[in-house]
Amino acid sequence: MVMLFPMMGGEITPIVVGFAIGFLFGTQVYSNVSRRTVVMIICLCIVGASLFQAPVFTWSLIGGYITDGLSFAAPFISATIGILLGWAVRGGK
Amino acid sequence: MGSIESLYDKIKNFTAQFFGGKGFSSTMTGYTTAELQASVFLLVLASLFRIFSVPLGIILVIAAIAGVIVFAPLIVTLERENESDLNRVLFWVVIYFAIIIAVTMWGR
Amino acid sequence: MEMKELRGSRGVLAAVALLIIFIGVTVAFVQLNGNVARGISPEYNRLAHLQQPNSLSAWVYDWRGFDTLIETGVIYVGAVVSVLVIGRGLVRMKQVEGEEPVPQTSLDLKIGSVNAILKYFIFPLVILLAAYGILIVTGAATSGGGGFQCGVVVASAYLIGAVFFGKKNPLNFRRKFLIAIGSFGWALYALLGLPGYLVTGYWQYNVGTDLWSSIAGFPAQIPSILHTIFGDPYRLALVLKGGTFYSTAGIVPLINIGEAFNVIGAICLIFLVFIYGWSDTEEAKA
Amino acid sequence: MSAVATNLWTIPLFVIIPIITAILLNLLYNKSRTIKVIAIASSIVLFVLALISPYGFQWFTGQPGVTPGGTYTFDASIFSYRLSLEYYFGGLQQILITIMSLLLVFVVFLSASSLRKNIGPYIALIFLLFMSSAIIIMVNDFYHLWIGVEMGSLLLAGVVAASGESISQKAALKYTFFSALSGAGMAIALAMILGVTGYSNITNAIQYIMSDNLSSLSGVLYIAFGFFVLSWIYAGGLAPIHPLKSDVYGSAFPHATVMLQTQSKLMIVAMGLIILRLFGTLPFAREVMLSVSVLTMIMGVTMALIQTDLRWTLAYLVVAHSGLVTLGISLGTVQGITGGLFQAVNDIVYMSVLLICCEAVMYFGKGTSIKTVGGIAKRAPWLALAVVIGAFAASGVPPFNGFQSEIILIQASLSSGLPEVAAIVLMVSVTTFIALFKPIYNIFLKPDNSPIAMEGDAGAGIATMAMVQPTSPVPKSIYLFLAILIAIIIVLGVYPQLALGFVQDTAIKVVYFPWVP
Repeated sequence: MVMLFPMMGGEITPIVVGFAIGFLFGTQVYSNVSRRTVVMIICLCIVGASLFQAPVFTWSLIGGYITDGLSFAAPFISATIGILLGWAVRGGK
Repeated sequence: MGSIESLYDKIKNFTAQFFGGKGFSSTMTGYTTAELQASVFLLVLASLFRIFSVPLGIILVIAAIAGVIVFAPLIVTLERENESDLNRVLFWVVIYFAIIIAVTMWGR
Repeated sequence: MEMKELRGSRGVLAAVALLIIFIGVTVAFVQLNGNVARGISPEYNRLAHLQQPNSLSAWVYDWRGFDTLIETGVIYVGAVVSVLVIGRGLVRMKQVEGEEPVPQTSLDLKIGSVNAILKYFIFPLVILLAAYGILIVTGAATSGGGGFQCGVVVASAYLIGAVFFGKKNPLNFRRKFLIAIGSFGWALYALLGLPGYLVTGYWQYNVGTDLWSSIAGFPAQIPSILHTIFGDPYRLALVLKGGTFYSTAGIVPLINIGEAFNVIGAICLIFLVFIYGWSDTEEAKA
Repeated sequence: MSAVATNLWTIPLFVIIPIITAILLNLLYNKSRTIKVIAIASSIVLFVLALISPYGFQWFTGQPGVTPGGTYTFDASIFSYRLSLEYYFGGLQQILITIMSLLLVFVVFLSASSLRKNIGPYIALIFLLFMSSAIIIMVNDFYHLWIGVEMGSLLLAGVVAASGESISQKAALKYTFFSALSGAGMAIALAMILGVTGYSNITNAIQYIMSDNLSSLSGVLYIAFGFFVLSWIYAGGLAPIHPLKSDVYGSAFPHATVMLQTQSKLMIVAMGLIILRLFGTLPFAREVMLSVSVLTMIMGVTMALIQTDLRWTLAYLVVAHSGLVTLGISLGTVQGITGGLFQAVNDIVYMSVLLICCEAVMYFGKGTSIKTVGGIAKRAPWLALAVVIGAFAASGVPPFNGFQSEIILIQASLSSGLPEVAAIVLMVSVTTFIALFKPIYNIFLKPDNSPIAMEGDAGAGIATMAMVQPTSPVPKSIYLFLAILIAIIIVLGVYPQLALGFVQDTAIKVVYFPWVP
């Protein structure tokens, strides 16, 4: 039951909010680690997202829902990316 | 035998025993007043128990008078029990609470 | 009072008193057993589905939203007080000479043998924990999680960073940042009551969900613009046996974000103060 | 009966304005001028709000009540089970919050002008203290009562610890330690009441207790009562916890103590009335409350007599006079409760006068101990007059307000058949006079014979300059505040009906319609 449209607001808003908060916290991250670690974080994050699964009552692909039993917690991924981006932009001080 | 004056001297000497050193510092007057107050309060409190039964009140008043005389400087004890020491306060809270529970639950 | 004193008759007295308290409380609990009245709670459960899929969030934030606002305040105050006491601001009167406060020294954390592990593992863990906290707060409309849980998870990430990296904490929250998000969070929570207050007079009326304006005696109708602003961003389709229902949590997710910010700010600030100390000179440098 | 508003507009503002102000002040941190402006403006707004507010309810989050028929209502006068959190603003709330916000204006002004650093977070805490007290006096819900008490004790600890002396930090720590004990106790009490009745709303709980036969569950109610009284004792600093509370009062700055004692009076009144409404019909409930109050009075005044520092004398007197308030409440008659509530109002005012005078004494730079300060009446005669008037009011001398409430209390205890209690009230007011006049005589009237002043007589250095200049370091604003408060004292002393009109209504409701907040 994959739906692209119409998508409910409740499926996209958490992703945006997660990214924004992640970016905010990312600006506070202080570390100088290798590119390999960053790749590892992203891989771990996707594994984690599949373990957490999509939020209940999420039906769209963007929301992270693929089929029953296989879905991704999209806000988790977006939050991680937000943190990494925030770190890249303003962190490291 | 003795004249009025010697009686006066005797009383004066007797009362002078109670004061070591200079008897009229502002601290000392506070303690003396507090001592008197505390004993009077104790008597009034004891008499308050007449609302439960009059004989109990009488017995308690007599006991209070005896207590005031025996444990003479009450204020010293009172001051010690009024310390803000944590264990002491905790002790009194426990006692109070036990009395409240005992009276309300099994008091009738 | 010395412990010595408690060994004598006072100790016996205290023990008897504790025994009386114990018996009394036990009697009360035995009496209560099986006699608990349900009161109003079935009504809450009957209504919960009308506004969002998760009745826990509904209960905590919609009915008791104001209550939680003040509870949040307790955490905020806790942070302000610990910071005040630990060193940011012992207040002094102009006229009166006071004792000088003891200078704060930060806890020195020695990192020796954990180096190999932390190089590969702890940094990703900290980042992912923080992201997990954010996941929890974004899912507040649909799951049991909420602001407080988010705050605690992020704070634990911060604490792990502090334990393993010492002063080079990867989640290097700065003081002003923490104070700012803590204050912003509580203010956001408090001010989210404003739309409902202005429209209906009830503080923190959930204008996005708008359960009650159809009932007689309710003072006002909610303008559709408010309903859209606060309702639509979190609208979800509930595909249930009985059909598809459309439900929104209204201002509850936003409240949760406020709560999360407040808790992150407050708890991390408490950690920061207790671990790193707080001296005015360092603050001036920062 | 006309519909009673359940969305009274002023009630949320009493909570939200202090919160927002506190957040702003905490962010501003050390910008003293801005802080002063914002804080004073906000406290004046609160005062005006309290003055003009109509009476009514606020059902927070706008959830209605459920009638027994299963329909919903937004009318407080219809019998219903409340889904929402309920606050009530009536006569008692109006007079207490008005006075508290007036004091808030003074306290904020004093602390903003007399403190050196970090005033932002400190004044923020004072605003939150106001908020928590307002919550406690308005709330009609157990959960929120508990949160108010918890937050109040935390704030109290914060305000006290902020003054930065080791003694005050110790006092704050001890007091918070006990908050764990009594906060948990109160939580147990609330859990038991909730378990028995199923309602966290006080009105609903009382209705349930009165309408249902709970004789098989009476043990639960007794234990709940015990725990409730324990936390009442804690919140008000009554008898066994009074050493901790007087430590707190004595070691905070006097201007902070003004707010702290106001908060504790409000807590005593609010919780005492709730205990009376809920458990007033239980056997021995009033006797327990009465004995706690009598012991508090006795301990308070006796300990006040032996203090040698004006701050500490006042600290113990505040405790003792809390006993007068609770005495009236625990008598449980209309006259007694009226007297207790009126005493609370008077007490807040005259103790504030004394405490502000005490703060003014600190401006002379030698502390407040009777051993170090002296001869202040010469340098600040108006201050001496104010402190004497405050002492007269506190000890119940006729043209002032303390007399009016104490005479009501004495009459109430006489008509309840307790002449001994009346005697104790009389003795407490007389002893208050004695306890206060020792420090007042030593600090204000006795010539200054401290070492520095002696040096000054010998004609050396700066001390001489201080002696030669008769100007007092006390700012004019303090005289203004004292004048306002003394005006209130005299007005209430001459026309007690002004305040009695506010509190009598509450007293009647507590006795005859206990479910009505």
